[in-house]
Amino acid sequence: MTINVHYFASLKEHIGRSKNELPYTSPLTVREVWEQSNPDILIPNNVLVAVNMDYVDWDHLVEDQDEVAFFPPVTGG
Amino acid sequence: MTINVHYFASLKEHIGRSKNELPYTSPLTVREVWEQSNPDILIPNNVLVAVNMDYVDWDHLVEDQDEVAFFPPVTGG
Amino acid sequence: MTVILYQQGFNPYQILQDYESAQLKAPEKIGATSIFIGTMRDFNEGSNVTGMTLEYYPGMTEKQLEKILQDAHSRWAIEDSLIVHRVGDILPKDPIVLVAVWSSHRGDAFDASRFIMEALKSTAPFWKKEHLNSTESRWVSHNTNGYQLKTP
Amino acid sequence: MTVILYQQGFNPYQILQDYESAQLKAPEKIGATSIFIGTMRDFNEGSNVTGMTLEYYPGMTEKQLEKILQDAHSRWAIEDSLIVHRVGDILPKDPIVLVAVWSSHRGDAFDASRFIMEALKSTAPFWKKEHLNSTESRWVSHNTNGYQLKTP
Repeated sequence: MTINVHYFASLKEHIGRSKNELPYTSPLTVREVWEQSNPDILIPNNVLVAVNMDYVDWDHLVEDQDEVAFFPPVTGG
Repeated sequence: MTINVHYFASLKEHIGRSKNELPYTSPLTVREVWEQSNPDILIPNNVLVAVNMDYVDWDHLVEDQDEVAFFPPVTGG
Repeated sequence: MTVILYQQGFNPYQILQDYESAQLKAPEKIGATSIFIGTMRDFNEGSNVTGMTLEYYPGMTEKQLEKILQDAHSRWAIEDSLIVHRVGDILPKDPIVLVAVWSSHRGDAFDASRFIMEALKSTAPFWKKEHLNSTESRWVSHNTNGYQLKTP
Repeated sequence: MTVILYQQGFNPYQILQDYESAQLKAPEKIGATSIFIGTMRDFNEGSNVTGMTLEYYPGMTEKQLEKILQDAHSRWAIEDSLIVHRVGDILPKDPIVLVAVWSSHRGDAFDASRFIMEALKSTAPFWKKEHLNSTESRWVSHNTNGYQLKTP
């Protein structure tokens, strides 16, 4: 099973890439998606997370083919 | 000395005229301006009063050539 | 700070566009514009309304509207403001009032535009007479308070 | 209920005029229109800003904006609503966001338009990168709360 992970804005620059795929076998929370995608980078303060384009908590469980996105506080408008 | 008195909207229709002049000799409040201009008509509820185009209280004293206006609650916008 | 009374119909969007390009102060400082447009509905208090006549007090109406804008400028950090109000005979869907406030930050623009509308509704000398059909008409007795509605 | 993202500059007044004549539901029921326009200033937090790039999350941005409008329609008695937002490269004085709400009564229009702006500012996935000169730029770190300002 595979998760598609996206990063935006300053977080994308911090991480050094805009996306990655994450293969997995056992149930994963979005926190674990971050930790396995970025083993050497602590989650910065205030980072937001969405699954399939809806906001979720950090203990939300992902499913096969989910699109997970991490991004900094939004600054539109 | 003379006061110019104006009436607007429903109050103008109730009084039956849009204005009158009021000659006077001793100091007058705007309440007395109404009473002397309309001796047979009680002041309807909620009537507002302005002197020289600024809102005043009913015991405001008028001066020679003042423009006094009586009108119902405003309904613009 | 500008007050305009119109005897004929006006297009609020054309007025805003013209005002911004010709008269607006410090456009590069403007981060927020809050606009309110009041238009005539074809119903009020349960009746169909076919038209309306807006009476005003020439001189005092302008004076009170200018005072309202001065008051708003003294209370909030706003760059410019505009009130346009229709007088005379009005038909359903016609714009009646346009209020616009320009500021650096949105809180000031939102607060000031709403303050201006509420002050206008409660103190500017205008009186609406609604025409219900060809023979019947009635004076609107009072304005309601626009803050007395559910909020989040 | 309409959401539009623009890659190029837009004229908010032209959009409003076109929307009202072509798409607005029940214009004869509309008594109140509350509009907010956010434009780019040439300064922010003490620095001159020469331009800005607005990043967004294609798909999620539209989805969140539509949710905000649905939420506003469920909370207030409003007839129609519109969000227009710019993305990509922006210059000072360019419009960034347009929010419009149409309703019968002004309290609903004022409350809903402000709610939509605050929800957009806090939940819609947009990120501003400010360009300070030809070589230097910085991400805007967070939006402030538009309700936290002096009120009358």
